[in-house]
Amino acid sequence: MHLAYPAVLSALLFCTGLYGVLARRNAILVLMSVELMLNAVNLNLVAFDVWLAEAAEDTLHSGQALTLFTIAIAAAEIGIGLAIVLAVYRARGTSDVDRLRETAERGHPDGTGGSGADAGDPDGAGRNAADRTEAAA
Amino acid sequence: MQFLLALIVAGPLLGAAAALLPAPPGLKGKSPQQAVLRHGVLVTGVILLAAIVLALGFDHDHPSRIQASTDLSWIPALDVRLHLGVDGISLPLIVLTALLTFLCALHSYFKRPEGPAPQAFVALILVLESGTLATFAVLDLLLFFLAFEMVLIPMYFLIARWGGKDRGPAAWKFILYTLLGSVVMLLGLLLVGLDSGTFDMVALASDNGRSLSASVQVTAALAIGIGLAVKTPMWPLHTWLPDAHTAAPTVGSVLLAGVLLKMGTYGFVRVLLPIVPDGARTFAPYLAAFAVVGVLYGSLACLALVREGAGGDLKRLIAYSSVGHMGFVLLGIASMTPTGVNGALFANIAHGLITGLLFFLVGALKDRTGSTDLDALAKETGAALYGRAPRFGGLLAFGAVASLGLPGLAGFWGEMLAMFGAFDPAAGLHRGAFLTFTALAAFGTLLTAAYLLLVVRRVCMGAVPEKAPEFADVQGYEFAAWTPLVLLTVLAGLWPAVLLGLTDPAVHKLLAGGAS
Amino acid sequence: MSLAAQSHGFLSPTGVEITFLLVGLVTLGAALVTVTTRRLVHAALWLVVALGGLAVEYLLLTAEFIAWVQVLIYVGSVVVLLLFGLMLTRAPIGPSPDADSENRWVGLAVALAAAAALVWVVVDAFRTTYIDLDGAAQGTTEVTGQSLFRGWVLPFEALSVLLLAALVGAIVISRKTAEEETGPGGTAPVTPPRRTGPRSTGNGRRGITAAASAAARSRATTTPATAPEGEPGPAPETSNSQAIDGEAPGKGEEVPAKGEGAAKGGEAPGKGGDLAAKGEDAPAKREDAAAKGEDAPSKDEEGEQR
Amino acid sequence: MTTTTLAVLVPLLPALGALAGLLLGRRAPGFVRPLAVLPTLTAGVLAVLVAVRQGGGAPVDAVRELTPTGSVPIELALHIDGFAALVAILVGLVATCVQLYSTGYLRDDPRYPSYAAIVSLFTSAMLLVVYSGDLMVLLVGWEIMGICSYFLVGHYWETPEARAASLKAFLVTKLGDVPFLIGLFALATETGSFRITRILGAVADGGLDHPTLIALLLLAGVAGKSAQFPLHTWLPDAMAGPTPVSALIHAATMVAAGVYFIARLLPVFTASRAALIVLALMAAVTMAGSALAALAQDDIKRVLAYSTIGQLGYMTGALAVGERGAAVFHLLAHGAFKALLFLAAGVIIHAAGTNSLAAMSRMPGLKSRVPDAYWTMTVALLALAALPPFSGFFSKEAVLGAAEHAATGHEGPVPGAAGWIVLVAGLFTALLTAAYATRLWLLTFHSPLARAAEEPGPLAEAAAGQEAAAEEARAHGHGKQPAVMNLVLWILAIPSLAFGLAVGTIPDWFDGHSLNPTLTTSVLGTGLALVGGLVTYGTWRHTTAMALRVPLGAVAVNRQEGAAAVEAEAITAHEPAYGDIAAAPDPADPGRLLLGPLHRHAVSGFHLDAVYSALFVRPVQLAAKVVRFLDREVVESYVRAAAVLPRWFGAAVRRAQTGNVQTYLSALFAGSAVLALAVVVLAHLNAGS
Repeated sequence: MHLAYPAVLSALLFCTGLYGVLARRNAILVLMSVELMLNAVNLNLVAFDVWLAEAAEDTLHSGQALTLFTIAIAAAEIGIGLAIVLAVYRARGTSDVDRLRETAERGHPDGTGGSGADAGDPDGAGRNAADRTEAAA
Repeated sequence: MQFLLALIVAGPLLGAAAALLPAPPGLKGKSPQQAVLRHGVLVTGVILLAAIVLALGFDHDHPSRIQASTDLSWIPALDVRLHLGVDGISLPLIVLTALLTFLCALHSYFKRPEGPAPQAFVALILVLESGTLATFAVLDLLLFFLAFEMVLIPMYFLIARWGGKDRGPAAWKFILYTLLGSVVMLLGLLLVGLDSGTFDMVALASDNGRSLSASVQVTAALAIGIGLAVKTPMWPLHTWLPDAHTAAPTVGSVLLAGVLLKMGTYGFVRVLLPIVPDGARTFAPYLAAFAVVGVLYGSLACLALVREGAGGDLKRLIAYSSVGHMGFVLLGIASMTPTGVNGALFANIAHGLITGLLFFLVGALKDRTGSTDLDALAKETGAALYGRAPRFGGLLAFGAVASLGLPGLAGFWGEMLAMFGAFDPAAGLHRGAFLTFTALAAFGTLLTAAYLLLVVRRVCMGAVPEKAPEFADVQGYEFAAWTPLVLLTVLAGLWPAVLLGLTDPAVHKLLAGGAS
Repeated sequence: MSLAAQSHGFLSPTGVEITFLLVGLVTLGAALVTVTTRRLVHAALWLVVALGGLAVEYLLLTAEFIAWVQVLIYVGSVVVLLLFGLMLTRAPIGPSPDADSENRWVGLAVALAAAAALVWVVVDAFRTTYIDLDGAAQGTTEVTGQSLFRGWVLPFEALSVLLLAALVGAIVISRKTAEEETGPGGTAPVTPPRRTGPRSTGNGRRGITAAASAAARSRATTTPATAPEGEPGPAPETSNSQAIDGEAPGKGEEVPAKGEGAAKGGEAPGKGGDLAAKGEDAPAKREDAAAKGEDAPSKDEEGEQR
Repeated sequence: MTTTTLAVLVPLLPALGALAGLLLGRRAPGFVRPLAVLPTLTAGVLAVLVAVRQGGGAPVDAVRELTPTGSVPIELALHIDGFAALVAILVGLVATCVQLYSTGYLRDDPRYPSYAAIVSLFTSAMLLVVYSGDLMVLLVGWEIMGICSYFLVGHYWETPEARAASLKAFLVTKLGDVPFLIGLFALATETGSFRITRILGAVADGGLDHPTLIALLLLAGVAGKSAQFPLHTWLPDAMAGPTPVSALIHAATMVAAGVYFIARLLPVFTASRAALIVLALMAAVTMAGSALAALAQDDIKRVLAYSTIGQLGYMTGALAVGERGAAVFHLLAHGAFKALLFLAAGVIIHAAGTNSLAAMSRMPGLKSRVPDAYWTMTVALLALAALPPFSGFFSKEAVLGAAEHAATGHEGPVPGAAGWIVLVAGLFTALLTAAYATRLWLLTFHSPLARAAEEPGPLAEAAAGQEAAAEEARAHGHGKQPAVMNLVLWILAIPSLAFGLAVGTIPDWFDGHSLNPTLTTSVLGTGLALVGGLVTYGTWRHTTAMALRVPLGAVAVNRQEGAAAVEAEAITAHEPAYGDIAAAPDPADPGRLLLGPLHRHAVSGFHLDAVYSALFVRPVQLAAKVVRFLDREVVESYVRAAAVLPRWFGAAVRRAQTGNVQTYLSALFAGSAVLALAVVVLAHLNAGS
């Protein structure tokens, strides 16, 4: 069998998963997409392992071993992931990724007020901006 | 001699450290402040003495040879060497620095600087002195940069903590502006050092840029030139100077104008001209153009400040006059002729002496009347200092006349030779352009004369009001601090060979690439 | 390059390749639908199809053991867990309009770019390589078993430890934290006045966490039928308690913080009950308790402290 | 003592005197007067000795290098030829007279020590200019004279006129010195040295590449210093200084320095015909313009100032026709009688309490009050008007003779046109000079009131009242001039009278051309002078009657004070009393009638001041405003922008932190995709190439 098929398939699957991760709103859907990506990798591993096992007489089957590894870890990961999603859900009442914005910059004290600072002295403006951010935090 | 130069450079640092320690039991003096100020005077006095002995011990027959040199390896990896040495160009500057710092210490001993702890004040001045002396004594590019930078920190604190109105922003702008310039210069220095393999100025100077390709020379010249131009200050990069001077304390102003500006021009002569001559030659016309603009710009700015009702500040005016005088120095350097460079070096020393004196006088004026605002000082007809304090008026008139470049005083020879150099520039430079520059610079001397005499008219002349507030004439200690400057100005004016005899052979050697 | 490679031209695919391609297409289609469908539960189900397709692919690649493991673990437990997750977070059953965030176009662009790059590289690299499937089956359980126990024993032991850690972690995240029993700095007795006053977000959040753990515990209590002693809490939740915000109107008189869920009034008495509940959950080993959303004490506590 | 050491002592002594005066000024007032007079006196005597030793023979030369400059070295050189020797004597004589006069004039002025020191410094600077053989050292002396004139004109710094005049004097001369310096550079670059001997040598054999340019540049400096046509406006205003200063600086020495300089470097000027034409034109315009202006002035010193400008015009005219002997001869003669005129004017101002001719013409008996001043002034005015027996006649005729000689085409390098211009302007000015000299004499000494006192009528009482006041004032010792001032007047009267007789021996010191007056020009000159005088006398007799009807004039009240204080008050009083610093609305003034419509323009020096302020002053002030704006707004704004820009960038980048994890991930993957792609492409390229 032509090695390109599994390779291409895994690439496409991986990118579909990637799209899912980047585009989906619900955290669980994101987890599903992550699963897809992991599976794509597994497919690649298996394909290469089978190819190498015969091409390079490699008896170690590291590819398949790593696939098993990945599957196990994926299971653990999905467990923990869902636990976290639930906790986040309970804490925030929502599990939509783009509504969880705690890490955003608190307003833009410098962005809006900054440029209007007195033009007289660069130092003065710099100092005012610094005071304002402390005040805001 | 070797040890002497090392003492001159390192001495102030040790003094600064000692200044921070509490006074030893024996030398308590009236109060800790008084003790530390006396310590300052002592250390700077010793350094001045050492400088004078160095000058006397200097072999005046061969000023172009590097004398009293110490050459220790410091960073073998980068081939950076602790290479100190002095020749006809740097000796006068070293003596000038030592003298000015001693006079400042003397002045602040009697007139305590108002501001936080004098210990810090003395320590900063000594570090400043060590930095400037090192800049003039060092013969290694990286060391030169190190010393060049070392000076900024103490000056920043001098302005920021002992300065006058809105000193914070002024100090801030001073240090950021100069640092930016120096960073660019560092790139240039590194380019030269790494490209040519060595950082040693003497080797590079005698090699006269033969081992550096043209493009490297041009870029290096531009980078180093910008860094030095900020410090000089050259015309468009000068806006930090008036603010720094207006806010600096008297001692800070004297040292800033008297010594720090010279480091920029000394850098041009010692680093730029000999090491990257082709680069310098490509930028010479632009440098000359900016210099001449600086001359006219500075004097016109002063004319604007001195006008009735312009609310001009005297210290700001003298700062702009420094921009003008430095314009002449740069013109001399840009001409790349021995005459021009001699004129530049002479004008350096002269400007140091005269502007130092002027800043001392304005400082004293500020101490007596509380403000250096011209309109407040000269009500309608003028402050009539001739009448209220004849000696003070006389000295101010002398300072103004010396500053406008009266022949027979130090100011004239520098400017005249710079213009003479520019009149007949080095080969390869556009003669027509330099002729116009000379003419404009000569017209600049007229504008300089105009605003300085207007200052004399508004401050020294005028009807003596009956109930004028009491204006103390020159005190004893002020005389002590100022007479050396006056005497040296007259001496250098009447006998220019005392400086030109030293610099001329050295300049010939530098420009000819170590050949002669 | 094995002899077989020469004989196979790219254009004359063998039977295996055809089936592989077909199943590949199915898997890819399922994956695409998973990622784009609006109905969340359907997405999960399509995921099952995709994973199943992959299992078949493994079989085609003679990786037999892995195929079964795939089916067993992935299709069996992982997707089920996902469904549970959907259920627990009360995801809307019907088509939810905003399944895709406004970041979708950027995501699409990045995904396509990545796909293009990967495919181009992979195809360019392995244009002439072929897998010789006719030889001894590489992926049978016996071969895999031998290689596992010969070369990979230690990693798999480590894997089991990891699974245990994951297990404990999941449980810890979902149960109420020990620290909550004692209340913030031993002010438990003073709790009533605080209730009515305007809560600073910090307390409010602790209030919620405590309530969340109460709810979880109440849920946990549903299956083993041991009522949480000392739970005077007015926890009227039924076994499959609706979304926490459902209770808010009944109990919490404070205004629920925007998007922070109901800062329930009940939290105070709930606090009273913490002590009792603390001891009971540690030993409880539930086969699927790992999935319950228990707040990991350390992570959440710090969150509150900040 | 060799001639060189003598020659070195001549400029050195006054300088040391000045230094000592400045230092001891406050501590030992007793020493100040001798310290002022003695060094200048000894310098004068030594100058005479040097002149006798040199005796018109080979020039005394001595050289010592002052400093290397990198290209053309500057040397302390002495080059004393006949001209230098005689001019030095003139300087010595006039300086000593002025110092003596000042001891009386500024007797109780607190600032006398610094005044005397600066006058000594000035004298040493002038002597340095006269003796110096190196142009750079000459420039040093040249500019020190300028700054001394600035300080001395600003002596009465309480008065606004003095403050303005001192600044104007220095700036206008400095304006002239700017091209002068560039001219020196050009000369030095072409001839390779600053030394006069070498320059003259170079001009003689190789000649200059562009002599016209150099000549014109040097001419600008000379015009500034010797107050010639374009740059003469500062001299009339410089009369705000004390009279001895005007006598020394603005009559005999400083203004003569320019003429002397051209005489020293005449070959450079004669090398270019264009330069000579320009010089001749400048001389002609100066002569005519200043004579007209002198006729209209009301202030006695401004009349003399304009007269000085006119006489200097004569000297430059002589140089324009290539005859430096006549120029220096006229310089010497003029130096003597003009100094006398100024010093006498000082005495008169002190006695009359005013410097306005209109006021003096209404003051009878002035003649009898200061008889010495009257007689010496009469001698000097006759010399000024160039009437035969007096020194003025011989020197002016020498100039006119030279002009006529050149006009008739005999002089080689000198263009005939220059000769004609100088001759015509010279004759016309001779007429006008006689006119304003007579006007001055009549208005000062011959008041109509004195005559009216004899006839009865209302005027009689007014005249008698005036007479009585004068009598009573003289009674209690007022107006009694210190003896030393009168002595000085008589000392200076001698050369004004007798110097003409030396016309025979003078050429030995000069180039040897005979300076005897030629018949035609002397007849023409003297005739015109007589006509001028008689016409003015006629108009005066006609207009003087009006003086009785129109009372005018303000007089300084406390004339008991020292002459300097009276003069300061007179100067400040002139503008408020008469409305204009220069003119007075006096119908009885013959000049008003003679000039007619020209009077209004002549008074203000043909509005040159207005032209200069429009051409130079206002544009510079405007430029200053522009620079002030430029500095605050443009250059500063770049610095501020350098500060604001990074902050804006910061704000922009800050905005990217939306908090949406997915956007971060997308960015992350996009970046890694690009990187991967880049690596692959590069690998591909490298592999490929």
